[in-house]
Amino acid sequence: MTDITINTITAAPRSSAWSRGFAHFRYVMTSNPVTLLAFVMLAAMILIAVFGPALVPHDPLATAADKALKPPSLQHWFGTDQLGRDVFSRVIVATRLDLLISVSAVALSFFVGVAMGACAGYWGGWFDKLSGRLLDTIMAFPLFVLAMGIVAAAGNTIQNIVIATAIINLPFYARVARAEVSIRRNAGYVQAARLSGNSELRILIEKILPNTLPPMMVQLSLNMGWAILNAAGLSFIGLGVRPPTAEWGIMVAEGANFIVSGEWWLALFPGAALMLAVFTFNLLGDGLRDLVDPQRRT
Amino acid sequence: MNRRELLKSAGAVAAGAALLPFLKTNAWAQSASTAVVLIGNTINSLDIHRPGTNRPSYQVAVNVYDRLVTFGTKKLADGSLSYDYDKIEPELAESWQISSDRKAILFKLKPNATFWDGTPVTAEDVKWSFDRALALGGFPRVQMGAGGFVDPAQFVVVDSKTFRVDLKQPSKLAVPNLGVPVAVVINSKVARANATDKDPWATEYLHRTPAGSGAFRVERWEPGQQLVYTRNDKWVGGPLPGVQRVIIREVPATATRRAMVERGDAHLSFQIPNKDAQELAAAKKVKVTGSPIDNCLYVACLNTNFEPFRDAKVRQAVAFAIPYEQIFKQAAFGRGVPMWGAKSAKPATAAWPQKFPYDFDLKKAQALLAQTKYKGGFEVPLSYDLGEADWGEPAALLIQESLGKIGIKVTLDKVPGANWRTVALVEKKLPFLLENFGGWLNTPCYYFYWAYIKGNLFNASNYDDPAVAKLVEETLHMEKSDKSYEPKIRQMIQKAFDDLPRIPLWQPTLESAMSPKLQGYEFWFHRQVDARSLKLT
Amino acid sequence: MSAPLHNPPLLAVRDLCVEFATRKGPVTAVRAVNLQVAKGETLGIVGESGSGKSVTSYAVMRILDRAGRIVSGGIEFGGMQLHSADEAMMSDLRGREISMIFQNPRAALNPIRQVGKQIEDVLIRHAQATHDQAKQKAIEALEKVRIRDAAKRYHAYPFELSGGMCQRVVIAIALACRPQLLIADEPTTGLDVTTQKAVMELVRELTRSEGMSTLLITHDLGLAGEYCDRIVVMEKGEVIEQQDTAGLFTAPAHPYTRRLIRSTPHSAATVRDLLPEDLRTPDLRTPLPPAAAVSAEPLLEVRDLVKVFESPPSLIQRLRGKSDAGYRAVDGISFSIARGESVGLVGESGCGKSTTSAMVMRLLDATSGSIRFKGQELTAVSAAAFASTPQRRELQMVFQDPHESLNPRATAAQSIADPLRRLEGMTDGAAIRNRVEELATQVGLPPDLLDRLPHQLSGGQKARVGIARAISTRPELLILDEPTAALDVSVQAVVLNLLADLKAAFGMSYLFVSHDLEVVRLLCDRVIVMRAGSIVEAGPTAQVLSNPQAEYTRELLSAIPRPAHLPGHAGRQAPAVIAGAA
Amino acid sequence: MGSLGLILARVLQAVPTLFGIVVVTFLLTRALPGDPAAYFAGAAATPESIAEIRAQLGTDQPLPLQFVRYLKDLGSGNLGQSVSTGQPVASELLRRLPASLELTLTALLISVSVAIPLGVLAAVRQDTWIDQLCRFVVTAGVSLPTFFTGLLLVYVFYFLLGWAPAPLGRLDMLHITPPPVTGFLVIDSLIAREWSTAWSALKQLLLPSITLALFTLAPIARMTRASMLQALASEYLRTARAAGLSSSRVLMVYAFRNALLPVVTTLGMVFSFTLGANVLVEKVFAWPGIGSFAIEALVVSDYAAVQGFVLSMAVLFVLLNLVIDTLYTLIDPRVRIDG
Repeated sequence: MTDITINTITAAPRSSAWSRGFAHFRYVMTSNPVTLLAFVMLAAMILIAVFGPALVPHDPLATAADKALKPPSLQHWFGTDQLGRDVFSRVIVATRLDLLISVSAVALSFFVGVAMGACAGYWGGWFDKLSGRLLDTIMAFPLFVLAMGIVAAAGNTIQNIVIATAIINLPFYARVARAEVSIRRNAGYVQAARLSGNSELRILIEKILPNTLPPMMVQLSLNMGWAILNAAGLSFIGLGVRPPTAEWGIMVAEGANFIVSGEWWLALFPGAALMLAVFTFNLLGDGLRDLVDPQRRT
Repeated sequence: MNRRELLKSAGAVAAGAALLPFLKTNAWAQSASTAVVLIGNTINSLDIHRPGTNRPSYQVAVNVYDRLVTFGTKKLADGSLSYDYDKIEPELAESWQISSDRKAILFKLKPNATFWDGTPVTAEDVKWSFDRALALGGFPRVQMGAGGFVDPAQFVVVDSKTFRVDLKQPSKLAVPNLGVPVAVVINSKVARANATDKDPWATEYLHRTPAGSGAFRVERWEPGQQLVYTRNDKWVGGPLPGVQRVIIREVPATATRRAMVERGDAHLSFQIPNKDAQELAAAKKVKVTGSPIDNCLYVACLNTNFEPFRDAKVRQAVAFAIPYEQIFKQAAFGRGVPMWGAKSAKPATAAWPQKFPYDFDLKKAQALLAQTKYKGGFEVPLSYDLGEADWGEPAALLIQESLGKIGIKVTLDKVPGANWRTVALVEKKLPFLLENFGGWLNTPCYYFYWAYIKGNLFNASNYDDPAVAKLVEETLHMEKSDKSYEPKIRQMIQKAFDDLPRIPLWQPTLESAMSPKLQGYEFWFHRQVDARSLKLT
Repeated sequence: MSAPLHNPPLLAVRDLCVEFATRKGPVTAVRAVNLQVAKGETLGIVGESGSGKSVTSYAVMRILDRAGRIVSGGIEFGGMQLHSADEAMMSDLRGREISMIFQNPRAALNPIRQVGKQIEDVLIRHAQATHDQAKQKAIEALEKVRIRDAAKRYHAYPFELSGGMCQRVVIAIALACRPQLLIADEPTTGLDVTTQKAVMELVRELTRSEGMSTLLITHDLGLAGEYCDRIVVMEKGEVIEQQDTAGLFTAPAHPYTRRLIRSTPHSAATVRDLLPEDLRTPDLRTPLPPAAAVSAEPLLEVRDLVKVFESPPSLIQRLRGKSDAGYRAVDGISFSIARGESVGLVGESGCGKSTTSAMVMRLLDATSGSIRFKGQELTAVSAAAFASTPQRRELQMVFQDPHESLNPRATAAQSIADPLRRLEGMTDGAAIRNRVEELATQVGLPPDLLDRLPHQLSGGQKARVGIARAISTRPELLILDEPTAALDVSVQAVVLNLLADLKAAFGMSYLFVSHDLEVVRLLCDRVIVMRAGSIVEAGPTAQVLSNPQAEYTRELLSAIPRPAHLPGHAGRQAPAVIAGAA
Repeated sequence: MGSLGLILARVLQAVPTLFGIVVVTFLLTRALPGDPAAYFAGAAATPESIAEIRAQLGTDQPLPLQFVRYLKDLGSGNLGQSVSTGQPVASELLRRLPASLELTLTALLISVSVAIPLGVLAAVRQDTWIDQLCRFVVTAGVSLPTFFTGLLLVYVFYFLLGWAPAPLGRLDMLHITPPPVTGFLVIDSLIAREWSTAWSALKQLLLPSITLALFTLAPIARMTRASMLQALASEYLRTARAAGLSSSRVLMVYAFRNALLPVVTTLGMVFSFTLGANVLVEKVFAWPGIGSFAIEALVVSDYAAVQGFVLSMAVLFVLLNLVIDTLYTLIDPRVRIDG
């Protein structure tokens, strides 16, 4: 079918890279309603993360003795918690932190993992063996327990939660990167790049790595959701973000104890926010892949 | 443990199961003679002397072993039952006499007291058990020491049914200290038979297999899941328990515990969060008992090694900036005894614990702080134990918010269990922390001994005052009836008011929810379930 | 020739239109196609990629993928209306009445099912055998397609068989139920020439003996000419001509057909002859300058070159301290290329020709032997470090697959500019752009295509980008690794001419690696024939091709399909076509 | 190479990994803050009593010495004694592992029997609303923290509706553990012909395994869909269709069996992931498995328990990979030769 597309392409006029990029974005969005939905939700989340803290109706940290554990009302849309803090404001404000945790954890493991996997896949040899062993070792750990151990050992700061999450995600990126690089290391265009006098490092970084992006994107978005869940799990066993910081996971974890006593709003709303975020990230993957895949462009 | 032992223990489990081939189900689990009790922690040993035995395991010592003496029972104002510190009653001992110089106590053992294997309880058993508590070290030795028992030579076998304790100095704590869970009497013949050269005190054996004379025997123990007691019908230590079996079930999730007791699937949920207690009490579907824990306070400790807290004025300023009322409402859910707002700055009585003369007053706090060099405020981390987060976290959050208003910037630091003890109590390096010490022996001097004397474990604030040290030394073993006792205690309390290394938030209660069918629940200083008094109707 | 008209045709396709849904809206792939296949007849559909020939056959089988649908027209088979038949009926017909064999036979077989079982599946499905006799019948089917040791091969998995064997299995599956019509979709693509011949002979023999009709779909006019009774030529979804074979070759009616016939390399034409009249621009019209530029001085000298691929020793082997001898891909070959000379390196897949070219190109380190270029020893520098040596710019290569050899994320201009930046040290953007456009013009690539990504270019355009990149540093030696293997014949003709012109213009030497002797003949002064890592025969092209000494060379030559009607086979010239066109 | 040799080689390959795990775990546990001795010395400990316990635990010695001692113990099969439960770690793990495995395997069974059909369905009906719905459903499952799902299920099915038994671990209080054969209570009680015990064990198992299964639906369904799509687009499938094979046979024998290969790999990963993830579920359901054991141990710096737990998980992981390899070999003939 390639030639059919080619025929239509040759007829297409030249247009600026920007408008072509936008057209491609529009195509990816409209071709799959779920992807569109995911991107809309992501945009909403980013907006909330940026502007939310400035717009919330109540101070997310302010306690009020007389308003503790009130169910949702017009004044407090999501009710109030044990200390009378406004759950709605806390859920909104937490968006920024949760996005920060997931994005930075994933970014960290992405860069380190890709660098490791790419070197291992490209040059092989002792580095490949060594990093392979290291990754095997990490993989053989029950990952959540490893994260628990790291956070318990290093202290439960946001930074350590990010690092722990990054470490347990590392093998996924490194493995995908290694596989994707090693199937490409002798591809035609890589050989051509060698003939063109590119150094090996330049070939790896400029020619091969960008082409491994599409399959990575799916992993990336899955892991972003997973990072949030991971932080929530840590909160559940008491190793999460420190109070009074608002964070979805810790709010769900704490609110979960109130379900039986009927204060459902404490866990439900942050839980719903968390679920929406993870849901968004999970659905985002295919769309992201399509976006970064040049083959999908016209 | 080597592989052979592993095989052996696996075999033991199999054999245990094989002993009950006819019992397809525990029919008794439903019967009226079985009580189901829920606890939140894991019982990790059946031997209280063994190093590493955790607090929840102390209930085994309470229920399956006997001591020489025990405490009486009293009815509290709300109708609930509590142990009575002032009434010592016989358990294995039939009677005892204190020598005229009050330096020796002579116990006569009950003639009909026998261990489960039918052998009589003898003075040798008592001595062996007490020697063991000292020899194995750790907490048992410390607790024995509280009563003045530090040397095995103090334990004397007079004859097979007569036992004497010699004291280095007279102490009012000696007899009560024989009623604490640590001072159990073990069947030394069985234990010795299972001792080895490497393990002369049979810790490995007794860890899994109790050998005592108590009201209950352990029928099954599945660590992390449950412990089942069956009644010892030949018990002579007290009135025969009202239930034949008690299932102690470990349920870590508080929500599940609450749900189960609400749905009637358990008779007693022991030690429930205050919030549940408040709501369950209001709902009236189940009985809730909340007994104030004697000699116990939830306090905010100010470490005097932390520069700003060296100044007593700063400490007082903090005390005026704590929103006691709100904390009591939102962290304690109104269950406890308020410890703030005394009208007079001088202690009226020697009662302990008693209200401190501080209240929530930001103006006063600001004024006090302004008199110090910290009027611009300072930063301090406030730490609390992860295991105590149910009250510690809301309290810490409220303190954080309130202190912020007088310019003290507080950051919160939740410390996991293993670390807590080290940094808070052993190294004592936390500047500001929430702490919950309670003394088993119900005297103010005992509390002050642990919490206000330099170097002692619960003095997390590193408080050091020669006057208090002297007062404690004088009063610790002094009889309460001594005329100088009360004034000295008042002096001590006055120091605590003024110097304020520990700011009491409230006196906690031990909350338990139980089915209306369950009677005889009794509060004990050791904060363990005493299954011996339970009855089902 | 007139027989099909007397009997009702077995298959009749009338005004068939097939559309595919794409992101740009529906695209018509097949437009108003009419064709008929009579009983016992072999009909060829010939066309280049995108002509709609395969789509037509899939439509007949009703196995178009989900995006495609028959918009209008009718397909009648033995009186049944296939275009409107329901799936149940079609699935009954498929395999029993109409069967199909495919290109790339190994991929066409279920990789994890024993081949015998795959035959059994069909037999049982169409009630040609009960479960008890299925195995026996499957073995018979294997025997029928000349698979030796059929009972043993029954249990084989596709990966254990060679490509030719796999194609035989595919044929066995197709013919198991003795269908009336066999559709062969590029059945020889991806197979070596000698295997191609064997497979096609087998198909012809089996269909003839059973009296089946065959629909042969191919891009190779030569193949169609040799095996078909009649040929349909398709272009851009339309049938532009159908004739009996002899008529098509002797009197092609449509200009496109003429162009196709002309473009197909054959023993008589020069490289210029491949081009259709209308494409002959003035400078292409001129004959090539004589190859007098060849000097005696060797540009490249290869001596005793060896490449051994060691399989990494397994753990057990390592424990025992021994390892395999390794696979000798190139086994001590020697040859030389003179300045301005163009040498063909010919052989079937796996003969070591690509390994040789990779070693000469310094993409791969040799195990032993020497490669001297302009008197300098190249093997002194390792392949990994060669990129930074001055010789790099003098040794360049054009790759086999023009698509795969272009970075999917780089525009044509970026690809061409890459060696300029790295090897020529050019940094000024405008200067680079100028040079790139100059190169694009030289290789006949319209400059307005330079900002496109590879997948937005056609195969021929991509080949031009690859060539432009290779010549951008004015190399003295250019290795052409099957540069036209992935191209349609008409495009191949243009590219071959371009290469010939470039060589003349820049005085480069070529090492032309190919499996196609006809192409080599057009472009090379000398030819080297390789087999299993060694040189079988070498000599001047004309001499080797007309009077091959080695048995293997003769085998290769005889495997090339030579339809009796193709000009140049009967006579050594092509008067008919050129005359007809003129 | 014989299959025995193959297995041997795999096991040998795992040795460095296992050693790495031993080292990492050892260092990690020692890096845990806090002094277990102080924790276990009890309420009224003095510095001396803490020092005594430290000596008993051996934590007063320098790290290398502790490590050598640990390795020696490991060599003699001694995993040490858990301070938090007071039991030898080895017997503790042996007792708890079946509980975790029973939970995990049941969860996987449920997950696989839902996710694979869903994945196949989504692939066959690619880009239709069915496909989107499947994607939605499985993604929703993976979007909630397991502990939250678990608590929610308990609230609804136990507290509100009363359909499920109290989340009290593997058996309710009415039943006695059957004689251990497999360690899986449901199977053991069936072997012992104690039907009501089996039924009770099954009921206890249901909610936690559904909680876990919800979480594992997504990766399995996703992979099934992707590999099914690949198989459906393959040339051999076209051959099969062109040969007129019935669509069910094409789907099951040709497409599905090929699509199964990557699914098996995913299953292995999901299994080890689930074993790690069920720590939270075990906590919610008071499940006496190794996960809840590990959490407790970690919080109180119970070195021996954490080390033993991680080591046993690693061994399990190695065994699991062996099983996956074997499964792979059964499905894919190509692997048998490559070895």
